[in-house]
Amino acid sequence: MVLMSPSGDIAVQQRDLILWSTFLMLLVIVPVIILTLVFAIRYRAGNDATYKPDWDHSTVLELVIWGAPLLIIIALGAMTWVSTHKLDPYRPLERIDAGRPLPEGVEPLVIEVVSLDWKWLFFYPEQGIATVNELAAPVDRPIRFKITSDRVMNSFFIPALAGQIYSMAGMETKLHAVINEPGVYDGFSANYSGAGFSQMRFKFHGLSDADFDAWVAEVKSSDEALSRAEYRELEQPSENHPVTYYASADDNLYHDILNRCLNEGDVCMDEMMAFTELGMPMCIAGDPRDRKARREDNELRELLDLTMADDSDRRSLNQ
Amino acid sequence: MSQSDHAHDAHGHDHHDDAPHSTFKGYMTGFVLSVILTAIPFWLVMAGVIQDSGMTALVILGFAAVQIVVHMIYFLHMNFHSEGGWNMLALIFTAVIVFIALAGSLWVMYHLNVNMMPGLMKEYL
Amino acid sequence: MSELDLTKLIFGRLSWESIPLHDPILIGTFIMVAIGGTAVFGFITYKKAWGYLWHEWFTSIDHKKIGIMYMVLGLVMLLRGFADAIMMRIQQAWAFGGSEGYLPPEHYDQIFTAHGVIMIFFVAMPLITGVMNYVVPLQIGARDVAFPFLNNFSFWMTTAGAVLVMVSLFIGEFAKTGWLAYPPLSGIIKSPGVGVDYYIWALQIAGVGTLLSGVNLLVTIVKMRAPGMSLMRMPVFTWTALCTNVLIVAAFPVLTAVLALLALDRYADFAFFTTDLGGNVMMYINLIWIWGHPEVYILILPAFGIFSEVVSTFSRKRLFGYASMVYATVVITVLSYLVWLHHFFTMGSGPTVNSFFGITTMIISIPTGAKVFNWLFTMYRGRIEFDVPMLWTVGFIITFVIGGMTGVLLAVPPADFVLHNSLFLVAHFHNVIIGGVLFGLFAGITYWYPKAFGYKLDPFWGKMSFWFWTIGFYFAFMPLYVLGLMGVTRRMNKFDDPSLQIWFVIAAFGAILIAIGIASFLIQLYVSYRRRDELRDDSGDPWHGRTLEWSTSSPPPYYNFAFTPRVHDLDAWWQMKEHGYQRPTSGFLPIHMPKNTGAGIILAGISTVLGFALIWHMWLLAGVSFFALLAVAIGHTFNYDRDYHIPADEVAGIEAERTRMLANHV
Amino acid sequence: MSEITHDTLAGSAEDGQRLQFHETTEHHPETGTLLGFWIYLMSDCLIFASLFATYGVLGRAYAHGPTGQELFDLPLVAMNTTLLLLSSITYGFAMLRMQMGKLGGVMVWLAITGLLGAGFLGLELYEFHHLITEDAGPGRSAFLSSFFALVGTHGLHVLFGIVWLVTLLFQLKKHGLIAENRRRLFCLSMFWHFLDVVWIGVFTFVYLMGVLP
Repeated sequence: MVLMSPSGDIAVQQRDLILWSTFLMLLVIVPVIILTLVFAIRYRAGNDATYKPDWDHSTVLELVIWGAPLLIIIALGAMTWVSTHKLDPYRPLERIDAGRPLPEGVEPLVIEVVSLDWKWLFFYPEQGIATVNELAAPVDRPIRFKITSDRVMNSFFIPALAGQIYSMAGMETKLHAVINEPGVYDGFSANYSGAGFSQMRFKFHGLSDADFDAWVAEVKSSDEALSRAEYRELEQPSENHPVTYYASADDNLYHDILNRCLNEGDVCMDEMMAFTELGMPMCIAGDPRDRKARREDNELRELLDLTMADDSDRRSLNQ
Repeated sequence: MSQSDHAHDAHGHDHHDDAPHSTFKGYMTGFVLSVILTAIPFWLVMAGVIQDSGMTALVILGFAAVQIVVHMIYFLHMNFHSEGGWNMLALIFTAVIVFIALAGSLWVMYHLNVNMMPGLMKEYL
Repeated sequence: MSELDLTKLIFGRLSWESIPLHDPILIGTFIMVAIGGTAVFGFITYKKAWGYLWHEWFTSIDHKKIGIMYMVLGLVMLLRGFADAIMMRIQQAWAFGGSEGYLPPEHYDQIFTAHGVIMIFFVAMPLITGVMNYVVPLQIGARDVAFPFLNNFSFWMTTAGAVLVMVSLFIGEFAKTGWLAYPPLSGIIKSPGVGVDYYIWALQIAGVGTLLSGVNLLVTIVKMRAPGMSLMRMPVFTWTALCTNVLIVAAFPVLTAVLALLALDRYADFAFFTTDLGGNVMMYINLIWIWGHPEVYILILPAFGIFSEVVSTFSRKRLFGYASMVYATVVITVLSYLVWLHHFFTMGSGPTVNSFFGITTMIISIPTGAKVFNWLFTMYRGRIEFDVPMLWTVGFIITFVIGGMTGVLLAVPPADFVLHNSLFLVAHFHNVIIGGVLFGLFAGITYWYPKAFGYKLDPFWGKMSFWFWTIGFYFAFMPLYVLGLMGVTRRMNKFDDPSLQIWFVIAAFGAILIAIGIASFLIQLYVSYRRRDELRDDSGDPWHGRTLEWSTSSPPPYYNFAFTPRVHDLDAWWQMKEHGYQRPTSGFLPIHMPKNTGAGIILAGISTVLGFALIWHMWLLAGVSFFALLAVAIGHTFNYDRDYHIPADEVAGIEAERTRMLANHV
Repeated sequence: MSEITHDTLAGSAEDGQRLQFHETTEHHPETGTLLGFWIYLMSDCLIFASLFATYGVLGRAYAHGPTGQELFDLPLVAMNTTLLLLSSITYGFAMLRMQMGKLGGVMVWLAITGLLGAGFLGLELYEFHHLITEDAGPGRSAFLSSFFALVGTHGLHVLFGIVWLVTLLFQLKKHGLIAENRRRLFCLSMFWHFLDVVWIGVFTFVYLMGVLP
């Protein structure tokens, strides 16, 4: 049971949390089950046990009934609050495992993840490489996943490494984790995403530093490069996609996938947001009270038309 | 609870149409108040009286809340007695659920945007 | 050209290709259904029962008959939903090591979607509504619900939704999106077919029925209680029904709204969930779970109520901690609105949001725990008769606490990160829905069956059903917990790792045991009907009940109570018996009752046509049926002649018959 | 809880004199129509809450398209608001005539209310038409989708209210101010005023706040 014997520190902590919570709850559950059976047997009609047909209230018992679960939930709630913050996938790691704090100056390995129909694309910006359906990372070095999707929502999950997180189009989720033991682990989408979903699996290799370098070198020796055109091909739905290595990837490809601006002329979402944040619509709009004046202002009109034209392109592409 | 019980028992046997009785004065009061409460926010926004838009938003939301109460009292005849208090109970319950759904959605989606939207994301460092 | 347009206008997207002639499984099913349907149809015609069915059942506004029709609908749909379950179990036990199994993804994906939708909306909901419809007016000493016509209409709208889901089996396809149809997968680009449209319209139409029946029962409980029955003297089942209907009224509109948004995106090119145009798919997930979580409590609360009635009746004892039971129910009702995000912790809303919703979820387990203890202490110092309903109750307590425990586990966000969407989750919710809702319904059916039909259910087959269900449940779902901990995700239609197979085989075996459990239940209905004279109950009170429904005859006359009861205690009927209450045998008065009407079934029928037309883009038919719907609805409001009086003589006659029966009984 | 124990004791104390366990006269339960309709309105309120929440989340997602500031015509909205407010008070007058039992007055004021409602709808349709021709239709951006959905749903409710109102006029003409018709007048009154309340939310949250920078 991989969840009970994981190989990454985050998953180990999650396992411990499951075990502790279960233990706390068993403090109530076990007595309840035992009492149910005992009462059922003892007070069955044939057995001449005490019978008090009108006894229906006891303040002490009521206190226990409400108090016992309350105490356990207080304990569990406190544990939840602390662990949710500590194991927040967005939070950079502070330790490699229970015994080893993170040494000064160790930067996490950044891996950018894109879920496609129905395969996984991984970018290694540091190494300049990209792979499909195969992931590798050096043991004991923190990994920082940045996760998005081309359209359909998936969930990025390597049970041996850490918990899952959704991949969503136009959004970027993050996951921080570290693998502590070398080995080959299963990774997959944990969120149903259509016909090819069952095959949306990949292997995650935990490698020693030397092996990882060798793996990177091997990827780099591939003939293929991930251009935008290549990505367009890759984007088409396919099942059981073979493991593919790309020696290089186009600049900003991940950024443009995330920001939905792969086509020439698309406005990237982050620019659009910045535009809104800077109050640009306000300056296009001008004072709300003189709409007419604004409409007649040719320069602004042009700007507006231009942006609209861009968007209508994108719109037709979607249909 | 016990209060509504009493009301239930009290009205248990008179079965005339216990719809609320309304008066001309009541309707007119409601109407005048709502005209005022509508006009002020429109004026505030259209004339740009308050510079800070966040402040304006708060003020007009306040006016809306007051006006909703005015409509409830004068037009919908809300009080604690109609239908044995059940009308009011239903209203309060709905208000709570509406608040949870609205505020909850905004809260959840705000955090989603802060965490994940390109351009809005705050880097966790 | 214009001819083509005309065809399109009339038939929309529908063509001969839409009939899945290529799929042997579906064709087989279709032939079976056709034979079965013809047989039933022929039988009814042969017995010349159409008129009887129409006048006595389809157009009936009697809450008891409508309740029974809801139960029939729920049980029929249970068979369909369970057939889907068996197919999934076989596929998952089979598709290993390169084998594709026997269901290709596009078929398998429809099956798990349909299974979820049917089990929740067309099995659990009708069964729950059916029991509430039957029992609540009797428990509160009323003659019918507050709006009898609306009750009939609600039932037929629910049925209309079920009909659309069944039609999707043979014409076109059903959604392949999972039971909540998350976009963008359910958007027009990824799901261009009719499947999601079937989903949307089936749920929208059934949703109207559910909502109206919620309003109806709510007003019934508030307004129509017998004199003297204050809120704190209401039977616990009525209390849970009250809270359930509050939840229905306050949750289903959100579902209606969110499905409307999805429909607008699909039909009218809106951009709610189109990322490129600023839409946000997570808003759908957020809204649908604002409905979805209360929905869980809509199902479980009445089951809690049933267990409370059963445990007190069969322990021959007052319910322990009635007040705390009521408070627990109310607290659960309110809290159920504060937990929805726990269904998508892994979206990544941040630790503060996640832990808030995690902790509110855990808090719900406090009142739930209190309820469990209350049942336990009701058994304590009781004199427990282990009739079948009580067996279900004990089975429930043990099974449900396990489900509750795994539920709290899933509410811890970091734990949820590894367990979410896994078979552990699947095992958890089946654990509470089967162990809670379904066991409750079986307890309730067995408990109130003699009230509805005048004879008890055969206990042997009841016990068979109980044991097969319970043991089958453990065999079917404990392996799924294990598989979840092995990191296996839900909704997979094939697997690579051969070491998993044994667990799926055990689960499939469990499903077969459950199938025997269902068969036993059906046999029980048949056998009991054959042995009805031996099992007959003339007293109207076969279990020595405590609440008002046991004070009438079994089955109750259509006016329920010749005289409205007056209530002085929580266990009203128990107190009446203790005081040696004598049934009045004279002085009957005419009784004011509503009239039957066919408007409900006609409106629902037109709605079905409208839904079908919208699904297939048959705009002409859609327009015509929409205006027909409007016309019939308006026409119905011109009918002012909706009630009549049962003459006192007739009441006296029926009551005299009952007096004779009671005399024979003693 | 004390209530129960108390009553049980009372019951046993009175054992000598028998408790009355049924009504001997005809028992009329209270009419639930008004409460039922109110509860239906509360559920409708939650539909609007969902749409408001959607607008709250997506209302600034312009997708590079036009914004509320550019699109919303506040004088038009003010006019619309005036029509709806006036229709509320005219409905009130109809109710007052009903209390006096004056059928003719009821029908005249109802008709005026209906006309005001139709005027409101007309203006709204004009606004929608204008927006769509300006390439600011519901498919333009999530903001506009949520705007059209919210305002459109309110408009559909008004339309439904008008259909109901016309139906009721016929029924009043046929049967006069009988109890059923009075009840229906009350229900429609609640519906109509409820729509007014929703509109307060719409003009504040959508229009007024929409033009704020």
